[in-house]
Amino acid sequence: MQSTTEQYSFNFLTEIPEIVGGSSDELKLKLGEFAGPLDLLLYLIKQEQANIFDIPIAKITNSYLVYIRLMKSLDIAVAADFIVMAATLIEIKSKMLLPRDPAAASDAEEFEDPRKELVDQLLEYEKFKSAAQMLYERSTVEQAVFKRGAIESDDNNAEISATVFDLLTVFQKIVLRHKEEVSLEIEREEISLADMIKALRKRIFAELELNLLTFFEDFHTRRELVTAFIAVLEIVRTEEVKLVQKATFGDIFLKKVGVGSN
Amino acid sequence: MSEIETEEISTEQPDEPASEAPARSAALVMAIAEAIIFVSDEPITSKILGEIIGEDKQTVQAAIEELQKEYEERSGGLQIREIAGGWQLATRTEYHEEVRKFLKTRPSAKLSLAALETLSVIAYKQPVTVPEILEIRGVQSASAIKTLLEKRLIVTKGHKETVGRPMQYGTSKDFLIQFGLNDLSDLPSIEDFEDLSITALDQQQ
Amino acid sequence: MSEIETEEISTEQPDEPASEAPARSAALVMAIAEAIIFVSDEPITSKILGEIIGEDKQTVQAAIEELQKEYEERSGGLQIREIAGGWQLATRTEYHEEVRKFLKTRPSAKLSLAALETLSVIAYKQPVTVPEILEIRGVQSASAIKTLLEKRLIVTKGHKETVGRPMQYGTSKDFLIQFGLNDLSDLPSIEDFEDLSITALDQQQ
Repeated sequence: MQSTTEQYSFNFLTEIPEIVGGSSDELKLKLGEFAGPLDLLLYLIKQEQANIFDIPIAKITNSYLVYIRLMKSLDIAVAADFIVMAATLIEIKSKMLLPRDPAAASDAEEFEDPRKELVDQLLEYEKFKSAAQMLYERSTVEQAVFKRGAIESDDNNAEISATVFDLLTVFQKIVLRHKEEVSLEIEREEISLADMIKALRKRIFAELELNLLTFFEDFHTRRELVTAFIAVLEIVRTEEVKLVQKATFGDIFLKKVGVGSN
Repeated sequence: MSEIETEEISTEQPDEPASEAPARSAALVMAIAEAIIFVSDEPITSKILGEIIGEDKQTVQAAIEELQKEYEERSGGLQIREIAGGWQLATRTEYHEEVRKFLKTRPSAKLSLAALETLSVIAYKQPVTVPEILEIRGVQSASAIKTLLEKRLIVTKGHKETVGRPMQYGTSKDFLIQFGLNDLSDLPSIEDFEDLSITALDQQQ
Repeated sequence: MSEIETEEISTEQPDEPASEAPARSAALVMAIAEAIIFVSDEPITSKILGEIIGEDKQTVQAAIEELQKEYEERSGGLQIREIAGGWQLATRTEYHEEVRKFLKTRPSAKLSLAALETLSVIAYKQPVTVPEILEIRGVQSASAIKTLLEKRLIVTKGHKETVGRPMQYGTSKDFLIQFGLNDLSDLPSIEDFEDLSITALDQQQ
């Protein structure tokens, strides 16, 4: 399910991400909420105080991977999009390590910085991130403004305004409700006692020994369980089947009489 | 209500300010009281206001009386009334005609849940008959259908050629306008929201 | 906005009765407008107010701007705001603490960063499809979109006529209301953020 994608952030919504530079060269990452791989990348670039137009790709890739590993070690589902970005970074890094083809290098047109596409994407994303910040501030101000309480004259409640999304949602609920009703009807004409006994007998004869618990597990409704229970009593009473308990408080088995009885 | 004289206290230092708050100016108490009276669903007493604002009842009482006077003097569209032992902001009776006129013309796009359900069935299953709607919703929809017809969200679409020739219904042009649709193919399908995880849809209640 | 002077009319006869009344005094128009804005559940436009009051839109617009100024000057607990293309009476932000204390509400749940980002892409790029949002954000936005739909901040805007006919999304009227915008042009342009982000990055050098 794709909706898991953004759940990586749920544990630390309030935390501000931070890389703590320890005494060793090992980077320590303090987890915070990142809205996506671009967000994380932008953050790492700022941490490195790097120029966005000249990203030290090897270093940034390493930090990025450290972060992802950390997320994994903390059992946070790392979203596919984060992993895709890791692959992209590694690809760019390897491209940059390749010695430039001297023939192509002379032709300036030919050479394109492998980082360019990523930089463009980052710059575009950065704008919307700032816009999101602006929206956040606006909503904070708006939350300080209140409208009047309900007044007697208007017959409010009971009425809701609707969008197309509501229309579909409501329709789906009706369909679900409808399905539930149908399946309930089916359950009502559920297995009869005679059929239950038949089924039980078949299983005992096939398996020779049947754990009662396993047998009962197949039934979910109260009604089915009652029928199953009566079937067990009935089969023990009328057939060559007995109830066996191998240990005190142990599981109870249904056994065909005369087969490996102890 | 105002047996207690409060002038002395109000002008000076409202020295024993209830809880943690220090002395507030009378104007500030008036403003806060006004804001709270405004948002309250019911008439609100000076006592409760005092507790919220952190001033004693008398200070608040005096402030609201001052506020009430102010509303009287500016003679705008509103008034502060003392009702059922509490204070309330209300329109002035002089303008009841216009207010009533407005309340009648309010947007017609608001629908009850029953009407919305019925509308959704009609939108997605049209043309559809009353018995068919009953079968899907499991509830009689007669009054909802009447409402929808009145609001011109649905129209009749001729009789169905089966036993009893029941009337069929479908959505109208107004429906498209109200819901911002170009045509019926614009209606979202379940697939459109599949990415958004359908299971979540019925969780939301 | 207030090119139209209304003072001349005001001093004359407020005697003329309501209904199809001709020239009303500006004060009367202000009072009626105030009463109706107060009872309205949603921001109400000058146009609708004009229809109810029986005055042209400009007269009403001028009256409300005057009213708004009056509210500013008395600096009480309330304000008149222009929101989502209409007028609304609301508390002043200064008193949010006391109002909140009274209503016993906490600041309502803030949107997640992911939802805010998605909303900003939708606000600036509307109508926009899920794949287009993915391209900008670099991350799937399904659950954010679902949240935004549920909170009625966004609405569907029909299918895009490309391969797969993906659903398009745009912001709603509720979006304007919740973010205190009069209309979409109130949003700062996205290019403004461009300069901002680049300089911010450069400064770090």
